[in-house]
Amino acid sequence: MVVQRRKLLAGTAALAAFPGIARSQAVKPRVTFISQWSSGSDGAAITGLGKRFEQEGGIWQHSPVPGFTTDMMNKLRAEIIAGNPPAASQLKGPEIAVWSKIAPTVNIDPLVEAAGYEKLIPSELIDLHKPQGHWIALPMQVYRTTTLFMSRPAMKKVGVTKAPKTWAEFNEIATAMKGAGITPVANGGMRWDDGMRLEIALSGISCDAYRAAIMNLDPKAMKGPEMIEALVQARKFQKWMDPNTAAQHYSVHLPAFLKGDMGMLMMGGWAQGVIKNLGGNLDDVLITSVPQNEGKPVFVLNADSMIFWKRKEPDLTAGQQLLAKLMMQKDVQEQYSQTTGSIPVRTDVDLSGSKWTDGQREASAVLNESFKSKRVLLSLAHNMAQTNPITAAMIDVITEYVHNDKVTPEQAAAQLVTAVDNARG
Amino acid sequence: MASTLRASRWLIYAVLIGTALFMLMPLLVVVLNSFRTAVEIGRSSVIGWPTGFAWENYISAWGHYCIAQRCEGIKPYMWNSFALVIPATIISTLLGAIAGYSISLWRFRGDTTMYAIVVMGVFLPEQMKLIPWALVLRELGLNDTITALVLIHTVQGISFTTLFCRNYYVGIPQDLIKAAKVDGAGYFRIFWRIVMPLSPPILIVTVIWQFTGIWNDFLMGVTFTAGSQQPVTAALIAIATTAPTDVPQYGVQSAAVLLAALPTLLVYFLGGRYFLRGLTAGAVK
Amino acid sequence: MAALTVRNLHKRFGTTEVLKGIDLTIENGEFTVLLGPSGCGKSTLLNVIAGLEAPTTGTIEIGDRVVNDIPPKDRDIAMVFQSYALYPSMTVRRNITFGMECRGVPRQRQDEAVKRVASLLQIDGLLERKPSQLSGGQRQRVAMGRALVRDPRLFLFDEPLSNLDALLRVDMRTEIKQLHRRISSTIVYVTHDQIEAMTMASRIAVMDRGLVQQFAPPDEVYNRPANLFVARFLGTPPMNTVRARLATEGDRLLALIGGAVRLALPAQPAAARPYVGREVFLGIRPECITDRGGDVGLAARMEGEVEISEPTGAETMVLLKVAGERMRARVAPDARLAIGQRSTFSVDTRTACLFDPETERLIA
Amino acid sequence: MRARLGRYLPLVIIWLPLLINAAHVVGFTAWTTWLSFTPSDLLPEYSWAGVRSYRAVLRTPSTEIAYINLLLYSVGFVGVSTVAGFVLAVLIDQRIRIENLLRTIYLYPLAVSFVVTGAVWSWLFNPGLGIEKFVRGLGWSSFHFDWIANRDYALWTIVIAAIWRGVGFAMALFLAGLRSIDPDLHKAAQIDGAGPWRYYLRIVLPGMAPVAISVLVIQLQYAIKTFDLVRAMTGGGPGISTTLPALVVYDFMFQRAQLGRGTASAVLLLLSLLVVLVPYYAYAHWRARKDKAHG
Repeated sequence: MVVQRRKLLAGTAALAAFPGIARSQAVKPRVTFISQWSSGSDGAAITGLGKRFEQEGGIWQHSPVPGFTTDMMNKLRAEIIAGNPPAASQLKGPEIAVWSKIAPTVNIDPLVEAAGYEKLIPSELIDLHKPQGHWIALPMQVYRTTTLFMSRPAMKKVGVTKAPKTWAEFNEIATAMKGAGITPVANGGMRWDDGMRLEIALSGISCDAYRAAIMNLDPKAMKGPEMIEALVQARKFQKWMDPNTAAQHYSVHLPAFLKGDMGMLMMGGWAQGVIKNLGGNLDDVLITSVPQNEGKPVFVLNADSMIFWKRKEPDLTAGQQLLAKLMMQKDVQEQYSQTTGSIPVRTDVDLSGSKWTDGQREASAVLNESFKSKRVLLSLAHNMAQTNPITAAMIDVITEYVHNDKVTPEQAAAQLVTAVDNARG
Repeated sequence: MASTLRASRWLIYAVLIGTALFMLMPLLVVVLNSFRTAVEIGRSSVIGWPTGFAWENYISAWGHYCIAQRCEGIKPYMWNSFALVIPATIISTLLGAIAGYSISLWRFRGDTTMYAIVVMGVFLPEQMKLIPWALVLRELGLNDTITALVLIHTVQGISFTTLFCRNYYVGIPQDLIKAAKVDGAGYFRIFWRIVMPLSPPILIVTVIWQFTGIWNDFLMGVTFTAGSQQPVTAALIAIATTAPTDVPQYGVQSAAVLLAALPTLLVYFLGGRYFLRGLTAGAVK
Repeated sequence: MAALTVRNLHKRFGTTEVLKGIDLTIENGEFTVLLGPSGCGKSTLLNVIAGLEAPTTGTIEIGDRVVNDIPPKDRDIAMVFQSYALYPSMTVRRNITFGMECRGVPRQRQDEAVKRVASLLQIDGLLERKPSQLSGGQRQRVAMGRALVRDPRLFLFDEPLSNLDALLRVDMRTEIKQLHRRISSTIVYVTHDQIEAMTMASRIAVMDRGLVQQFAPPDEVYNRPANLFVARFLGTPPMNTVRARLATEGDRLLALIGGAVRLALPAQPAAARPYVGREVFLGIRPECITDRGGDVGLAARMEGEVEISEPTGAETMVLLKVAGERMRARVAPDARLAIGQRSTFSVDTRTACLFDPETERLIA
Repeated sequence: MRARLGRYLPLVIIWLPLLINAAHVVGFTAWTTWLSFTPSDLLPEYSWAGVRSYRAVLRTPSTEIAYINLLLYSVGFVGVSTVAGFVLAVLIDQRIRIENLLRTIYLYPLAVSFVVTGAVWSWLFNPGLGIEKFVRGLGWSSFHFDWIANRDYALWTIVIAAIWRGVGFAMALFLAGLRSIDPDLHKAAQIDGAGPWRYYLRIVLPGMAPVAISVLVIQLQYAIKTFDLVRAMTGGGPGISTTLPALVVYDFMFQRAQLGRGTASAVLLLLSLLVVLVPYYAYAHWRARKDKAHG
């Protein structure tokens, strides 16, 4: 406590730059924060953020909720019902807009403006965080779900040296691997994994089709030829996966993958952190983008965000301001992404340093390029593209399709349309 | 004749012991895994003899493993669970015993209707009650407290304890109550002096039932407590859930599961003998 | 002063009326037995007297106060139950003192009372035992002790001996009777056992279907049953009741059974006169029918066929067919009566009863 | 006056907790039913929406799968655990030397939470981690046990885990029932020349009817409420092949945050509980009246 007093002074001095905070000089900024609990790198990154917050003189009160995302949301809902929402909570994608309707949030427009933030991040992301025209939430980090991890030992076995650029090439390599006794696809069989593989296929076939079908829910696109093609590709993935993988986490396969018994993993950038946690060597893995038939990069984005709930207590409001300011800072984002293996939200971060991996640099480069060419897409499987009811309904269809050979791609596409209809209904 | 008798005897033992092995399998797996390292498990299967005794799984699960950024293992959560289970079990059992005693031995207008409603509570799915409880707790200002969980489990538990106690007390001869009334004992004296001393079999059953039920509750515990206040199931789930970005920790998980299950297992092992006796009395009526 | 007065008592459970207007007045020191078949309402009546059930209508007075609204403990009563209802978790001593404990009687007085009662009932050695360690007879004594120790105005016994084996029952019967004489208390005793009723009661209230059929001393109940029910209920075997026609022969009254048998009745009571020439029920106790002629003073004779003969040692019960009616006779054990044998029996008609066939009431 | 107070004071004291409990049962049920007719999503909203939510729930494919699964799961789990429970009870009743030990072993699964047992069973059934890998490791390399990964069989792995947990309870109830049978009956049957089979089938089993019905009802309501087990074992997968009604309720209510539909499916779940409970109450009522008539 004593040690932190000086830092506290420094922190409040920094805060004084913002109007409306000057009054709260007397209080120590405090934040109550609810997030889903994670034992992995995500948890470590949040802890790091908290430490940083404390260094700036704040009090960091974090309640990580164990269990699934729904458990966290139940907790958040209970707190909101009780009239005692946390100062900030984890929330992502369109749910930010949905939840912002049930309880008052904090308008952080002045801070965002002061940071010149809007010019630095993809517009898809901006819209999600200012649902009613005001900033009420901030992204913490960005992941690309369209990352291809290739096992170098497996590549060596079949004599492949380069990553596939198109799905045709991918299928060729997979067939070769299968022939060599390697399980070509190392993904797991959980719901989100099933959904993610379809989104990877579709985005890799046509960026526009993805935007139309998944993000705009255009029924024509949902039944269009690209979607059918993607569904066919998704079923191919399934045939190339370990047949026993249903309901299993992809990380179960990582040891086999690193040995070269399994070939390719389509996963978000976070898998790098998991491989490191398992004691694996990233040099054994080729990290790149998944194939894209159009030949132009596309970035399917998954971002963790934080929403700020309205509180009257001066220390909490001060804490919210401090936290928001920190989250937009380059150095904070760098530290965060270095911990998790994601890439920073800001597109102006230099990733050439030794603390960054090739995978992160590649992803970041793709993001920058996609940002410019407007080819950033939002992930369906990670609740970025649609609200939870629609996402859940769509994933229900996809996961059934993937596991049930009796459903044809055309039927699955038609089911997607009705499911979405029904979910909205 | 004698040989077929012996053969059938062997058969009986074979079936019983075979079933026992099946029943023990998960426990055995957990016990063995709790001594194995994650690497070891990954190399072979979850079924396997530990190559060495990895006590560190226990040490880690009990006192070091980081749950929700607190690297104190499940220990603090165990205490939370005790702080919640003990009062909730005692209060709900006591109230259920009193209610069961009244319904079975005193009779009052509307008692059967009341009883039917209370027993319905045993059958309500938990998920259904989550949001109503949130609203109630808001009115009471009890959000995020252990008191809230004690309240929830007491109110919900009365359904079960009343059911079992009533069914048991129905078997107490009415003459005893009459005799006590003639002797001048009132409602409470009859309860404490006559009925309570007869109750241990059923009280053991309800206590075991409530204790394990409340100890193992997860949904309410996670939703209505926060951070360091959470019960041990929350910590267990934390260890067991694998988010996309995490790695499963079978060894530590096994150790934590065992440690967290110890109180309920002990309650069963110690009370099991009486459990059987009270169970039928309570359940079959 | 009456110890207990019950006035126009009704008790209904839902739609079934269990007690349909009971009137009883029991004097101080009386030993009253409520006797009746199961379901007659005797136990309910006892429970209402005790205050364990509330009457639907009617009043109950113990001593000179109405106790309808007074809880059992304040009615100055004690009760002994059929199942003894000993508190299983308490020792014999505690069982006995529980009532005093409830009333807050000082420890010393409790101990004295226990000592007195224990020596009275000879259960001194059992005081520290639990009920489960006692035999049936011992439990019975403890249950009595628990009642005695209260020294109440009114003792209520609910079939207290029915769980004992036959031998013990005889002993306890005697003991209870002696006890009653010694402490001269007022007792209401429920039983379905006639022997108990006959041997112990100063008055018996015979009950059936929620009504007191007769309330009188044992010999009166036995010899002058108030109605057919009482006649057919009391006695083992009970009174023979056969249809008979009344006729007169001079100033003598005759009962004609099936036209063939003519029995002369002792006198001609005024009450019987209107029934002459009509059919009535004639009641004759089995012991009044014997196979020995002549040695009974006023004997009528009849012929009957022996259907069954049941020697019991002290006597032999015989089922007779007399002019189409079945009658039981109690004959001497040495009577050699073969099945199917026709023989002449003498009938002592001095205690014969006549009943109105419609009201079933005793005529004479 | 004091007497009246004495008579009514107990009523007040017993009514209070009972009233609170009854209020929670009635209130929560009524509230849920009311919400199911509203357009509530994240939070309760109290305007009228008619049966819209019901229509949507019934149109959702997971609802149909859930109820078909529930039927199969109930029959499998309740049937096997009841029959096996009875058989085990009969066997244990043969003066077995290690009875206490066996009983404890059969009962201990009740002590452990479904979340935990579900996780452990999912390891065991996991072909790459559990039994299959273990048996293959022993040398039988063609051994196949991948039910949990197969959408046509995955439900049965849940049935097995549920039986594992429920069979001891059934056994305990039956055993206690057996112990309460008049030992003279056995003697009488022996004198009549009835062998053990006939004795148990013709004499014991009919006498066990009340116990069996209790076992069935308790297991059935467990089956209908099953949630944690599936969530921990398969998460409803592969696909949505192992979903059950309670999961559908949770999914709508919390995953999708559509309270209207969530409460509508909760009401459907309650109705399916009534399918079990109403006949049971009717039976209990009938038996009580029969008992009264005989007593």
